[in-house]
Amino acid sequence: MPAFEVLVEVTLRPGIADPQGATIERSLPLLGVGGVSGVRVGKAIRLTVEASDDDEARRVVEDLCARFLTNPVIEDATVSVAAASMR
Amino acid sequence: MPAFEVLVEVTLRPGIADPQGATIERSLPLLGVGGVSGVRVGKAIRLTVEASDDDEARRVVEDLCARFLTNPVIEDATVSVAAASMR
Amino acid sequence: MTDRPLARSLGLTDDEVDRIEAVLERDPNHLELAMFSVMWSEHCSYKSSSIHLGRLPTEAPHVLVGPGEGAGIVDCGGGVALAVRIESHNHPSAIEPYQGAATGVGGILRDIFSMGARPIAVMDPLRFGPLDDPRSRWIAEGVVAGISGYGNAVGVPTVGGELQVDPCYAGNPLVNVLALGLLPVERLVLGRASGVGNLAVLLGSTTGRDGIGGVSVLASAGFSADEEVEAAKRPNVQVGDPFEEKRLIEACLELLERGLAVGVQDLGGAGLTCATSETASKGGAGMDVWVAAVPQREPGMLPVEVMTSESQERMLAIVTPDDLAAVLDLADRWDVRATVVGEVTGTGRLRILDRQAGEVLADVPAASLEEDKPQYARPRQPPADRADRLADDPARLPLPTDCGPDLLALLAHPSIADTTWVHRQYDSQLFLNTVVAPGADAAVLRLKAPGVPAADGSKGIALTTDGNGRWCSLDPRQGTAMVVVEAALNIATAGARPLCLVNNLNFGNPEHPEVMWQLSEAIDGMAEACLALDLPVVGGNVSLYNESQGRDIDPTPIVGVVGLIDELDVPPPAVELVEGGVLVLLGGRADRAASVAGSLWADHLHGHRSGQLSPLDLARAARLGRLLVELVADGLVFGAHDVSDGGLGVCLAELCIASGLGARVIEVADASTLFSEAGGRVVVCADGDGAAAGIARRALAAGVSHQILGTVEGASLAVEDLVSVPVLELDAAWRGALPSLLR
Amino acid sequence: MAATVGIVVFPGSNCEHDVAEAVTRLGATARLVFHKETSLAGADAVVLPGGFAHGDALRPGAIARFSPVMAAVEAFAAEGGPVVGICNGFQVLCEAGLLPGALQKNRGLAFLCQEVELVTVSERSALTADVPSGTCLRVPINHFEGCYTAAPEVLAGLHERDQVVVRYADNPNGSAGDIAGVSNEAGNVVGLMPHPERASHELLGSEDGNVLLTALLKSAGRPAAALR
Ligand SMILES: Nc1ncnc2c1ncn2[C@@H]1O[C@H](COP(=O)(O)OP(=O)(O)O)[C@@H](O)[C@H]1O
Ligand SMILES: [Mg+2]
Repeated sequence: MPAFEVLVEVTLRPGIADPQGATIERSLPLLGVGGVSGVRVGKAIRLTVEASDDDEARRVVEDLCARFLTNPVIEDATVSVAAASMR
Repeated sequence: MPAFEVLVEVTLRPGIADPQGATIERSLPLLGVGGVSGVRVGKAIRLTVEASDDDEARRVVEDLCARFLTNPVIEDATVSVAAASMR
Repeated sequence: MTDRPLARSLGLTDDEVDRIEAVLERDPNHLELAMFSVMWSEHCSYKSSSIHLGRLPTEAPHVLVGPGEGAGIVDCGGGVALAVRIESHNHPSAIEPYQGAATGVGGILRDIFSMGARPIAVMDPLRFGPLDDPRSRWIAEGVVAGISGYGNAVGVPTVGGELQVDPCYAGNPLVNVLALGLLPVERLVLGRASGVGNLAVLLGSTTGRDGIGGVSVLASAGFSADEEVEAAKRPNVQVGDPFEEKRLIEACLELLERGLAVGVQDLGGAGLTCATSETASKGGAGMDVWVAAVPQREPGMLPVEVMTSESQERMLAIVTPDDLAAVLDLADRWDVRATVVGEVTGTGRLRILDRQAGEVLADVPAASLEEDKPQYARPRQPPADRADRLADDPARLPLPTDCGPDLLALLAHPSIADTTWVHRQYDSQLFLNTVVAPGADAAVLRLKAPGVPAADGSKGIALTTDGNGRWCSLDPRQGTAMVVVEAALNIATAGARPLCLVNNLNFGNPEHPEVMWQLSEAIDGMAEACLALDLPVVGGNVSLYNESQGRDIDPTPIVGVVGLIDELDVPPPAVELVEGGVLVLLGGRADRAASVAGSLWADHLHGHRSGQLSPLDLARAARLGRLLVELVADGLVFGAHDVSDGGLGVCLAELCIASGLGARVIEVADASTLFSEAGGRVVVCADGDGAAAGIARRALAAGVSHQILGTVEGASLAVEDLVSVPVLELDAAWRGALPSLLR
Repeated sequence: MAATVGIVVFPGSNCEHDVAEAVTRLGATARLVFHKETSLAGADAVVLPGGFAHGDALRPGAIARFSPVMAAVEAFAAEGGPVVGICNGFQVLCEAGLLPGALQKNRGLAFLCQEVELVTVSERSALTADVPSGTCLRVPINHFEGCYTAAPEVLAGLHERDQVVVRYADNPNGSAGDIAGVSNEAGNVVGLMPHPERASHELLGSEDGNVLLTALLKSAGRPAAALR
């Protein structure tokens, strides 16, 4: 079965406060950095999925996101199937 | 000045243990999920950068990564400049 | 015409809308309706419970501030006072366990430091569904992580709590948090706005759309089976920021220390609406609030959203114009945002304006939100099956001849098992005060805090929380009294005299007459016990609508008791045995048969939850409490543990496990007596026969029944004719349970 | 003359009062130094205390290292002054490059507050000067991110140059080589995850931390050469 590299980006849902992102943003002047705003911190989860095709790989991971990797009450997940490689 | 949406993916360097990824991977069988391996957990940091063009936006963020967004002892970063929007 | 469908969607009943119209002498607009809906929510108004709460005893010479303010305050002597409060965050924790619990910690700390007290301790009584269910496990892990994540980072040690597991909490966990702080008596401030022309300064976080209407939608209604109804509540999730709160603590304490604020009030449930109306009405003043001045996290927020948002980590300070510059400076030093958002007026009205001198968006009598709130004498009625349940005595249950397996099963029950998995995730040591850490009957702290001049270096405090839904479901009145007795005896074993009690009344849907009956009974039981034990009630919280899919939780009043130790020169007795020790049971005898009604043994091993609780003698419990304090002060007690969940059997096993020593016990009447949870009993360990006889004589003189149980010896717990199990086996069952369930 | 210990207070630090209490009890003078200050104003030794500087946003220590006070700390360290980072302070010193390595999440992925047994390794660091190596001390840990990590060649160098200061008798968090604390090459800058100040009074269950704090006070004001 082919294996797919998948990237899941877990972000806080719009409207949910992101204190970590806000703290990082507030600290930038300390580093002498200007012109940067809207800092939001999420998770980047990479995994390898065995599946017959992209679509199946995506389905498996989206299901995993909904059941386990995120709490849909506050988080969204974006799944990108990055590449396929034969095993 | 145009503003660029930038995504920084911070990953643990190869060879650095990733207990979070390992924990997720270990729980998958309990969830009845098979065929998933190589789970690695990193950070996805999104920010908006004002810059004259893509290249400058990328330079600003790469500099920020080297000085601040990653700890080079254990982490690497990949920068993608996602989109530009006029302010 | 008032928009009634809108009012209903905000959680207001038609009668309540009539009432608002009468107060305003006109129809309320949308913003006004929303303000009333949050202030008159069950969570903020106590509309179902307040007529009953008045029966609790609240006075004592050392009580400086009783119920009704942010926190209760009692005098510890030497110019030091203690602030204490308990709160629940049950509903938010069911939806997002980590953030629900985290914001629960944050919220209660603000109650403490708004009164000028430095928070020095947190405790977290928790109730979950069975941990072999993945959802309950997810909730439990998330809640503990949230308390750890917030409490540790905000820099307040979590020094104890409880973990109890029962199926009735599966859909509706209980996450209560108690916080305690210290202050110099002269710094005591109350949340009041006075002085026309004084400014309302909002400190801390920006205001976002998070938690809008949280008190009315989330905390004042149960969980329904309807997915869509539940989904609609989700945007209410708030995210805690302990770093913001830490800076707020430092900034507010400095503000009060330097006398730069007339009053300080936290923004909790009902957000700005509650903080502004309460400060204004308590100060006998009015207030103008300028919506546009409020720093907003998101563009396009409506005034109604700004006024009812429950964004975390915000405080309101009332400041004279002369002090404003100093206040802004101080806030800047701590990187705390500070913004003038309104001013105190002499009108007695709370007016919401779009900006200073702008359009008036709402105009209500400030006191009306609080004083005109509805009070319900809701119908009360004992459950229909009450008589049957009382009559169904567990005496008919088969008693084991070898109690070893049952004892091991109880030790592995999550309500009894070792909680190290929980509390080692908590910083329990900060401030170098923690003399007895989580794991004992009560936490013991040195009485000192940064910025609070030590009254007397050797004073200490003991604190504990207790609750028992199983007892209270059989008999809410006596069950609650037993809970108060247990808490009082827990602090007495640490040698502490009772100072005060706070309580959190976690009950089901008050629109069910059975629930109102439980609540009313529980309050009476608490009142009786508090009177007998000299415990003034200085604060509390009522959490109703703890139900899921139409099923109410067991009535679960949780109490926190604080006691004072006059001289804390050596650590007080631990849950421990000493070599050559002799065990004495105080407060009862084990050679006479006792009932297992309401016990964990009957419930867990036989699914039996009926019968009549063993009688409780409050006067004797009070005598026992006083006796224990004397025995500890005289250095006669080398180990102590109260008899609670799992009865004498579990009590003895826990003493053996903690010290790695065995015990030989004689004359326990039967298996029922071994597992009976009859209240008001403590096992102490004396360091020899003579000392034990001395304790027995003092007990006799004090009118406390007692029995010398046996001696510390061997490597097993051996109870004549009933149990013989190696301590190592007891240890493995007790220590292994939670780590095998939780991650 | 009693040594003056400068204790750096970042926003989010929370152990500063505890360190002050512990060193005061040992006869030193404690002075809190706010992160916005640019001078250490006469401190003989510097402690970066535990806590959550800047909320540990991004990574523990990542923001704190840019605080104005850190230039003064670096200069003080460069002159050989004793600098000790405890817990979060250790993380700050690693982020600032004053100490090698990094601190990752505990292997068990849980916060750990518990007493551990430490064994001293070096006898020449600012925190263990004249403490016989192999001394066992009971001291609490209190952290989520205390798993010491460094490249293999860095670890080898630490052992070679006597930069391992204390190790765990029973590794609680997965740290490489059981390392609980390290120093720079000169030995004057030390970081450790355990909290010596929490083991400074008999009522707290252990006084073993005083062994380390006493060594620090002795190192205060000593020329750096004495540490070699
Ligand atoms: N959620 C918790 N947080 C912190 N400590 C806890 C928690 N649950 C239990 N503990 C600690 O574990 C010990 C035993 O708890 P528990 O069995 O409820 O005690 P008891 O029944 O004697 O009051 C207590 O010291 C308590 O503080
Ligand atoms: Mg107890």
